[in-house]
Amino acid sequence: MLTYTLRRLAFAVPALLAISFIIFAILDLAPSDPTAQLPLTIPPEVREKIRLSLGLGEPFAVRYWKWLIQFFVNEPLNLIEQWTGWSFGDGDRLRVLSWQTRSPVVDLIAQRMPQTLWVVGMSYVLGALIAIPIGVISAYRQYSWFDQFGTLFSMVGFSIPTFFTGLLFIVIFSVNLEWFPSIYDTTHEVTDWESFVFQIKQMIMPTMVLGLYNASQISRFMRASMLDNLGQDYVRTARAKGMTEKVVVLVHVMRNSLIPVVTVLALNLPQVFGGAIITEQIFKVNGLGQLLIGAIEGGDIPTVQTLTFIFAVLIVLFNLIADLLYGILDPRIRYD
Amino acid sequence: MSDAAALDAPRAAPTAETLLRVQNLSVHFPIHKGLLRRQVGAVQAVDEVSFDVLKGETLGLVGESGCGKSTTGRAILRLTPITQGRVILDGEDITHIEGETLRQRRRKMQMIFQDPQASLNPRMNVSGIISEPLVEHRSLSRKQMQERVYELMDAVGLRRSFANRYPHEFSGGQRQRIGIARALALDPGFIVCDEPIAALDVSIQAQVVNLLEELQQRLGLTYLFISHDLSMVRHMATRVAVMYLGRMVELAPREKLYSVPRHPYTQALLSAVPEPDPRREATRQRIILTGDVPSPANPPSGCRFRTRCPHAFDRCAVETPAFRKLSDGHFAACHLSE
Amino acid sequence: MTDQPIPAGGATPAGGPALVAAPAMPKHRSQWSDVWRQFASHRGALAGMAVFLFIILLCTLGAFIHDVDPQKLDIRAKNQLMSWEHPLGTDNLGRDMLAQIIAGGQVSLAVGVTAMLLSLLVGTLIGVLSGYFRRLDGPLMRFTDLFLALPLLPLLLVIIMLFRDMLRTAFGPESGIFILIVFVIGITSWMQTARIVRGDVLALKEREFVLAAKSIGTPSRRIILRHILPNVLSPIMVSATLGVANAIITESALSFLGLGFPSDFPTWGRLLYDGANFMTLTPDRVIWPGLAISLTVLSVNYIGDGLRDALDPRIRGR
Amino acid sequence: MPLADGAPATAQQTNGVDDAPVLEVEGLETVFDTRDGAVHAVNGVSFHLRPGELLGVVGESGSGKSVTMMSALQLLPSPPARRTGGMVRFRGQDVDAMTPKAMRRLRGGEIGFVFQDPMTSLNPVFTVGFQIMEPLRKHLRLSKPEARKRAAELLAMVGIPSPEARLNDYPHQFSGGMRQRVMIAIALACEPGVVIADEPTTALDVTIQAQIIELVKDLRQRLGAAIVWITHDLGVIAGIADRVAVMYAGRIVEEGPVLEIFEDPRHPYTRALLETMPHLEGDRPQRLRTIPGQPPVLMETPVACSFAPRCPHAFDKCLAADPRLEPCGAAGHRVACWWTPPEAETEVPA
Amino acid sequence: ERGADGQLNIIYWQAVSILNPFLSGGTKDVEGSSLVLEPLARYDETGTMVPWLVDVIPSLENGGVSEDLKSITWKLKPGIKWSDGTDFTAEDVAFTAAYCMDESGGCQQVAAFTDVESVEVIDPLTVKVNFAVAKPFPYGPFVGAQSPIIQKAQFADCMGAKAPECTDANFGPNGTGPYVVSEFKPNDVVVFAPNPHYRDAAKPAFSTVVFKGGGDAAAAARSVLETGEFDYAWNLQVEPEILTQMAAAGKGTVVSAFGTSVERIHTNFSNPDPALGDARSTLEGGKHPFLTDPAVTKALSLAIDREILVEAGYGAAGQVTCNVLPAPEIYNSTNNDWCKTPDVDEANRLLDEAGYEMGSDGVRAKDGVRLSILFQTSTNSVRQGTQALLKQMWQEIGVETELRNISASVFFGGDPSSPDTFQKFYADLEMYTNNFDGTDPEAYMASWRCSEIPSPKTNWLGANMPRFCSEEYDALVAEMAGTAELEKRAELAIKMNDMLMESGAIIPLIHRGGVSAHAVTLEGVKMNEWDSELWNIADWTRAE
Ligand SMILES: Nc1ncnc2c1ncn2[C@@H]1O[C@H](COP(=O)(O)OP(=O)(O)OP(=O)(O)O)[C@@H](O)[C@H]1O
Ligand SMILES: Nc1ncnc2c1ncn2[C@@H]1O[C@H](COP(=O)(O)OP(=O)(O)OP(=O)(O)O)[C@@H](O)[C@H]1O
Ligand SMILES: [Mg+2]
Ligand SMILES: [Mg+2]
Ligand code: NI
Repeated sequence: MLTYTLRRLAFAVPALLAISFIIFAILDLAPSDPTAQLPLTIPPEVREKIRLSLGLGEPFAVRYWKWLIQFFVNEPLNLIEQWTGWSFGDGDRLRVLSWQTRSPVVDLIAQRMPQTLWVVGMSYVLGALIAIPIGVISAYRQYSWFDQFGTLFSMVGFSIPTFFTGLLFIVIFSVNLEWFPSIYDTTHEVTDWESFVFQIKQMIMPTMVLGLYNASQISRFMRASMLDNLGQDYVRTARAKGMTEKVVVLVHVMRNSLIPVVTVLALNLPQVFGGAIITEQIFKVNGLGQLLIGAIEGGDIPTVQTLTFIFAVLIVLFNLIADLLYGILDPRIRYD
Repeated sequence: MSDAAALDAPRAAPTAETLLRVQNLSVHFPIHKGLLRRQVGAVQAVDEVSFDVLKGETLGLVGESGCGKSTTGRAILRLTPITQGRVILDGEDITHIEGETLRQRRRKMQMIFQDPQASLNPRMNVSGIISEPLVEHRSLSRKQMQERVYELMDAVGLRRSFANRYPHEFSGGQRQRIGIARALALDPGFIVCDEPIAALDVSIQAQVVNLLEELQQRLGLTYLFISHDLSMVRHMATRVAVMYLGRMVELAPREKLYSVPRHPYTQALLSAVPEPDPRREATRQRIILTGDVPSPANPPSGCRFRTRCPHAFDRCAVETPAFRKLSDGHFAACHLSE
Repeated sequence: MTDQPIPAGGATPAGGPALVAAPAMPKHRSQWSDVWRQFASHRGALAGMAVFLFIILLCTLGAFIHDVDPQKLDIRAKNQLMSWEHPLGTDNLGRDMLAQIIAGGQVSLAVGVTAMLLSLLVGTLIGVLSGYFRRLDGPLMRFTDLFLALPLLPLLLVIIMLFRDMLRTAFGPESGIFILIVFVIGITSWMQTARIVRGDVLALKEREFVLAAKSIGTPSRRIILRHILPNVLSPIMVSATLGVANAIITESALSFLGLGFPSDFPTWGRLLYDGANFMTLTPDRVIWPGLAISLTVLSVNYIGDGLRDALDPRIRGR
Repeated sequence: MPLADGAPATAQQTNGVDDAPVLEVEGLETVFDTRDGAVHAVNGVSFHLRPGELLGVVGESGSGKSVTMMSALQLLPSPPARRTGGMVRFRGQDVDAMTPKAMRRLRGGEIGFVFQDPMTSLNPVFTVGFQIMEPLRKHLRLSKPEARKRAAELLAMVGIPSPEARLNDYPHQFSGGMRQRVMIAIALACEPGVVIADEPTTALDVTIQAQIIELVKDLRQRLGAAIVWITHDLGVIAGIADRVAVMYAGRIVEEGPVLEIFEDPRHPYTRALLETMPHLEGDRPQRLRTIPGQPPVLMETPVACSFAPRCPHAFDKCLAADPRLEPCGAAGHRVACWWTPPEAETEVPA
Repeated sequence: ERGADGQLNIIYWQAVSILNPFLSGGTKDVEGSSLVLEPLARYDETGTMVPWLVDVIPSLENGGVSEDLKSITWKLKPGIKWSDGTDFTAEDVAFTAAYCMDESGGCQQVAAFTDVESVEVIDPLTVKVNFAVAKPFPYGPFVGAQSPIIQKAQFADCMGAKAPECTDANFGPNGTGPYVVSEFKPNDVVVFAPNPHYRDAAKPAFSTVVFKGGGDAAAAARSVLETGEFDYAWNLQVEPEILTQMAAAGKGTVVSAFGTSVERIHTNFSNPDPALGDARSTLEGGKHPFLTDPAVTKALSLAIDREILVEAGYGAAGQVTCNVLPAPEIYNSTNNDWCKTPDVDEANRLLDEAGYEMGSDGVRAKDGVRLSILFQTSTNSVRQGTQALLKQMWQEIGVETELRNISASVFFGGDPSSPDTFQKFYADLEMYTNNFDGTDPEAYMASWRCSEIPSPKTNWLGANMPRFCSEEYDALVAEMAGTAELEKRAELAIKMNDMLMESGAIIPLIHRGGVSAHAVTLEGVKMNEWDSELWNIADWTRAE
C-alpha cells in the first residue's frame, strides 16, 4: 500500500508539471486581453502601458518560469509562514497577482472557498444523502413503483439543465412565494439562531438545485451497485445465517455496494471545488466557479491559470485518494 | 446403437513415432513490485517439464488446479511466451518461430477449451465460428466453405440446420461439439484438449468423450488430454503424466500408473478420488494430504511436494529429485523411488 | 413390461453419434431479434424510443409542415402566446417559436449525435488499443488520466475562443461553430468510454474464444474486429445513448455561458437560455425548449437503460 | 398437487421415538417466473431427514437440487421464485407458518448451510471472525469476547491452524479449501440439528475434497447433526451417505439406502448415471455408455415421466402418466418409474 | 441624521474588482470607489459642472484659468478631512497627479491628465495645474468620478511599479466621501460604513451600504423590482418588456438618464476582403467596393426604422438619434433629421439611381459586386436582436447581410493577434456604443482624424474605425483645439458631426441612456450619466 501510494505520487509530480505547462501554454495562446473590459474611452497607448505593467512584455518561457516559482515556491512559503508564524527570508516574495484586482490570486481563492464549500459541498453531501437511500430502496425493491419513480426522478433530474431549474426556483420561491432570497449574501455570518436560519434559507435554493442534480446521478450509481451485490452468493449466506433483512441489506450488501460509490464520490469531489459555475452564477453565490468564469471573461490570465491548475492538482489528488479508499474499503485490493 | 460396429473396431494403436517433443519447458510469469516496478520474482507456472507425445496416442495430463496444466498446453501451442526449453513438433523446433511461419504451423496443432460457453464468441453463429480457421488459412469459395462447414458439423454430430444459430442457443455438450469442429477444421494432427469435459454434466461428458475417441480413430489424431478427472483420464489416455506445482512428477503408461503409482503425490491423488461404490468406499484407506498447495510464485525448495508429502525427509528439502526412468516407460521424480 | 424404445429421441444425424436437440429448443432467431425482444419488454425503453422517434420526426419533417422561417422577425407580433398562427407563440423579436424549436432541434440533435459519435470513436479506439495491446496500455491510460485531470471547462472556453475564427473562415460561420462545438464536446467526453471499453477488452482478452482465435492464427487486427469489437458493443451502445444526452446538455450549458452557437442560429439550449428571462412574461419560451431538451435526454436515457438490459446476456438469458 | 397423496415419508421406518424426522418436506413445488414464462424447477419433491442421518442428493445440473433446499427454507428471492405447493416441517413444526423471527432462528440457529462456491459465498469485506461471530451473537446471544472465543474454537475444529490469529483475516487471504472450512464452521456455529451442504466440494480439488469429506465424517460423529449433502458426484455420495435421493427434472426419481441405490438401482436414469461413469479400477469399456438427449426444459408441469424421451425402456404409459415415488425392493427404497427391471419383476412392493 | 436609515443594498451585476479607480478603468470599479473618493468638481444630472471639494469652479472669468489657457488654479474648500481624520490638502491633489502620471504604474485614468506638465502646490489649499499646450477645456484632471483624489499618506509607498502590490490601500482607500470601506471581497461584495469625518455631520443617512456584484442584468432588476431584496440596481440592459413587467410589481422604479452614448454602425471604408491578406481593412488595401458610395450608406440608414429598434431593445433607455454627437444639447445637430423617418422607397430609389440593380436572388448588384454585407458586433442579446432586425430591414432594399457576433472581451480586447477586434474591423459594418467622458467633445471628435486610422503600422491602435479620412475634417479638429469660446466650439463640433453623417462613415442608431432601478422607498436618487450614478449618495435617504 505504501509503495503503491509512493508510486502514484511519483507519477503525479511529472503529470502535474505537464498539466501546468499545458494549461499555461493554452491560456497564453488565448486571445484574451486584460484591458478588454476597460471603457472605450481609454486610449490605446494607455492600454499598451497597462499591458506592460502587467508583465505581458516578457517572453513566454520567462513568464512560465516566474509563474512556476511563484506558484510552487512563494505561495507555499507564504502559507507556511501564515500557519506557523515562522518567517523565511524577507517575506517580500513576488506573488501570483490577479490582473483584475491586483491582489494575490491565492488570497482571492481563500476568500471564495467558504461559500463554495458551504453551498456546493453541502449540495454534494445532500445529493449523496438523498441518493443513497433511494438507490438502496430502488435496488432492493427492483421494479416496484418506488423504483420506477426513483428512476424517473433521477432521469428527470439529470435531463433538466441547472440554469433552468435555478431560474424556475427563483421565480417560484423568491418572486412569487417570497420564501427565500434570490441573491446569496456572502458577507453573512452565523452568530445566533436567527442568522443561522437565514443562512439555511439562503442556501436552500442553490443547494437544492445542485443537490437534486447530484442525487440523480449518485442514485443511479448506487442502485446499479446494490443490484450487483444483491445477487451475490454471500447475500444468500447471510440470510442462511439467520440475519435480519436489515442486517443483510444495510450491513452486508451496503458495505460492498458503497465501495464503488464512495470512490466515485471521491473522484467527483474536485468538481465541488471547481464550483458549480452555472448555479453560482444564477444565485450570485460568487464562489470559485464564479471567480473562474469572471476571470475568463475579464481576461485575467493569472487567475485562470492558477485556478485551473489548482483544480488539476485536486483532481490528481482525489484520484489518488479514490484509489487508496478503494484499497482501504475493499480488503481484496492489495496494491503490492 | 447404429454405429455399434465402429465400437468394436480396435483402437488406433499409437505408433512409436514421436509427434511432439517437449524439452525442459519452463513458463514463468514475472511479478513486478515496488516503487520502480522491478521484477522481484516469477510465478513458476511450468518448470523444467519434459515429455514426448507419440503419434496417434492420447497423453493424459493430470494434476490439481493451478499446477500448470493449461499453461503447458498453451505454451506448446505457442499461445503464451515460453521462458525456457524447446518444443519440437513433427521434427521442427517451433519454440522461436514467429509471424507468418508460426501462423502456418498453427494449422497442425489446435486446441479444445475447457469452457464451451467462453470459448465461443457469443456474437458469431455456428458457421461463422467453424469457418473462421478456413477463412484464415484456406482460400475457399463461399460454396466450398459452406460445404466444408457442413462436413465438419456432420463429423461432430451437429445438425446442418444449426449452422445459423448462435452459441447461446445450444446446450453445453453441443457447444463443445462446435469447439471440436472448429479445432478439426484445418485437419490438424495434434490437438490439445484442455479439460474439455470439466464444465459438462456427467451424462453429457460421456457423449463428448466418445466423440473425441471416435474422431481419433477416424482421423488418426493425437491428443494431449488435460484433465483433473482421473477416472476419465484412465478411460481416455494411453499414457498419463502427473503434474504438481509446475513440475512433472510422474509419467507412465496408463495401467502402470493406476496400478503401481510410484510418486507419493500420485498415490495420494488416486486414493482421494471417490469411487461410486459404497462398499469399496467404506473400506478404502485414503491418504489424506495435509495443508494446501503452496504458491507457484514461491515454491518450496527441493522437492516441491515435500510440504505435503507424508514421506518427506531431510533430503527432499535440499535436493530436487530428478525425473528419472524407473522401468520401461515409467518415469517419476522422487527420492524414495531411487 | 416391454423394453420398447420410443422414437421420441429423434433421428440421429448421419456420421456422428446420436445427439438430440431438446424438443423445447427455441426456434432459431438471430441475436438482434433477441435483443429487440428483450428491449421491447422494457416499457420505459419502448416509450423512450417512441418519444425519441417522434422528436426526430418532428425536427426533420416538421420543417416541411410548419414552413415558417425561424429567423423571420415580426416585431408587431412579438411576445405572443400560443395561437393558430404561432402554435407555440413568438419571442420578443416576433420569431415563431415552433419554427425555432424545429430548427433548433435539428442542430441540437445533430450536435448530440455527432459529438457522441466522435467521443465514441476516440473512446473506443483508445480503449480497445490500450486493453488489447499490453504495451500501449500504460501510455494510453496515462494519457486518459491526463485528460481526466485537465480541468476541462476553462480549457474548453479557451479552445472555443482560439479556434472559432479559423474554423469560421474554413467552413463558414455555422458549420464552423458546429464543428468546433462537436469537437469540443467530443474530445472532452471520451474518457469514460475509453475506460469502460478498456476494462471490457481486458476481460474479453482473457476469454477463451480470443485464445481460440489466436490458436487458429487469426492476426490481432482481425481478432479485434471480429471478436473484441462486437463484444464491447453493449457498453459502447450504452455510452452512446448517455453521450447523446450529455452532449445536448453540454451544448445548452455552453449557450448559457455565451459560448454556443450565434444567436441567429437557434439550438434548444440557446432558445431556453434566451427565453429564461421571459419566463413569467411568455412562459411558452421556456416551457417548449425545456420540454424538448428534457424529453430528448429522458427518452435517450431510457433507451440506454433498455439497451443495457437488452444487451446484457445475463438478463437476456436463454 | 400431484403428490399430496403420496406415501408420507414419516410412515416408513419406525425404529423408535428418536428417529422422528427432524426435517420433512412434502410435495414441494417451486416455480420461477421468467420473461419466457414459468420455469417449474421443483415438481412435488418429498423427502425426510432423520436425526444424525446423512442424506445424499444427486442429479445433474439443473435438476433442482439447490432450489429444493433453498425453497424449503425460503432462501430464494421472490420474485422470481414462487412456492406453489408443498409443506415443510422442522421437528414437526410447520416452517411456512413461522414468524419471520422464528424463521431466522431456524436458519443459522438450527439449520446450517454450506454453499457450493467458497469463493463467493463469504462476504469479501468482513473478516472471517466477524462472519463466524455473527450467528453466534445473534442466535446464542454471546457477548463479543465469548463469541470470539467460540469462533476460534470453531476454526480450530475445522482444522485451521492458529485460529486466533486467522479470525482477523479476510476471506481472500484463505485458500479455497480453507474457505470451505470456514463456511462449515459458520454452518456449525450454533450447533444446528441439520446441516444442508449444497455441493460443498465441487469447486475443490480432489485432494482437498478428500480432506473436507474426512472432516465432515469426523464432525458428524462428534456433533451428531443430520446432513443433507447435495452433489452430482456419485462417488462422493457413495463414500459418506446413509441414504440417497436421485433427482431428475425437478423431482426425486429414486430414493433409498445407499447400498440399495448403488447395487440395485431401479430407475433407468439412476442406472444410466452409474453406467456413464468411468471407473478408476476394474474394466475399461471401449466406449462409455451415454444418455442420449438432454434434460427437459421445465416450462410446464410435466404430465408424463420427464425422463421418458431419453429412456431406453420407455413405453406408452410413460408418455401418458406421471409415475409416483412408490416403495420397491428393500425397505426404504422407493422409485418413480412405470418400468420394472427384469430381475426385480418378481419382487412385490412392500 | 447620519446612519439613521439602516442598510442600503446596491447591486451592480458586474462586481467591483478593486477600489482604486486608477488601477481599473471599469465603470463598476469607478462607481464603487465613488462612495469613498471624490474629485474637486463633478457633473450633476444635467451635465453642469458643480464644485465639490472646492468652493468655486475656476474659469477665465473668475481668473482661475490663465489667459494663455495653459494653467488652472483650484482653491480647496477648507476644513475637509480624510476618513482617517487627517486634513485634506493640496499635497494630496498634487500627489494624485504624480501617482497617475507615473509611467510604470499603469494608471488607467491617465487620459484625464493629458498634456499636464506639472501640478504645483501653491499653499495647503491651493493647487495649480500647468499644461504643456493651451487647454481651452482644462477640466480634465480632478473633475468627474474618473479623476478623484487619493490620500498621499496612504499611497506614498505605492508609486509606479509598486502600485499593484499595495493591496490594502487599493482595497480600502481613505477618502473624503460619505462612506468608508469596512469589508471588501473582490469581484463579489463591498460593505461600506459612514465616514465619521464626513464634512456634513447629518450625512450619510445609512449605517451600512452593501454593494453586491455578480449575476446578470435581469437578475439585478428582479432583485430590486420584484423581490425587493435590493434598493438600487445599475445598468439594466434588459429587454424593455421584461423591465416593464417587473416594474409592475410596484416595489421599485425604473430611472434613466442620457449622456453621450450612441449605439452606432461604423462603415468600413477600406476593403475587408480576406484575399487581401495583410492589407485587409487597411487604407493600402484600397477602397471598399461599395460602402464608400454615400448613396449606399444613405440607403442603409433610410431603410432603418429606428423606433422599432428602440421599442424592441431599449425602451426607456433609448432615443432615436441621427447624430453621433447628440449631447450636450448645444452640440446636437438638427441637419440629419431625415433619418428619423424611415423611407424604404426612397432608399430603393437611391440605390436604383446609383446603379445597383436587383438580382434574381433579391440582392442588388452593380458590376458584379453584390450588396452583401458582413455585419459584426459584440455578443449581447439586445445587439443580436437589433442585428436581426436590421438584417430584415436591409433585405427590403436588396441588401444581404451575414450576422456575426463576437464575445465582448475579444471584440473590444484590442489584442493585435486576434482577427476579431473592432479595430481590425474584418467586416463591412460593425455596431457598438461609444461615448465620451464629461461634457467636452473635443477629444472625441478628434477620433476620426486620418491619423487615428488603425493599421498594422500602429499595431491596430487608433479610434477611427470607419477609416474615414478627410483633410477638411482634420483642419476642423485643429481649429477646435485653439478655440475657447463655447458657441464657436459647438459650431465646429456640429460641422464635424454632419461631415461624418453625410459621408456615411457612421450610421447612428440610438442615443442610449443608462437605466437603473431603485426601490420606491429610496429617496434622493438623481440618475446621472455624466458622472458616477452614485454621485449624490450622501443625500440618499430611506422614506418612512
Ligand atoms: N497470465 C498469467 N500471469 C500470471 N500468472 C499466471 C498466468 N496464467 C497462469 N498463471 C499462474 O500459473 C499457474 C498455473 O496456471 P494454469 O492455468 O496452467 O493451471 P491449471 O493446471 O490449468 O489449473 P486449472 O485446473 O485450474 O485450469 C497458476 O498459479 C496461475 O495462477
Ligand atoms: N433465478 C432463476 N430463474 C429462473 N430459473 C431458475 C432460477 N434459478 C434456478 N432456476 C432453474 O431451476 C432449475 C433448478 O435449478 P437448481 O439450481 O436447483 O439446479 P441444481 O440441481 O442445483 O444444479 P447444479 O448442480 O448446477 O447446482 C434449473 O432448471 C434452473 O434453470
Ligand atoms: Mg486450466
Ligand atoms: Mg445447485
Ligand atoms: Ni420410464
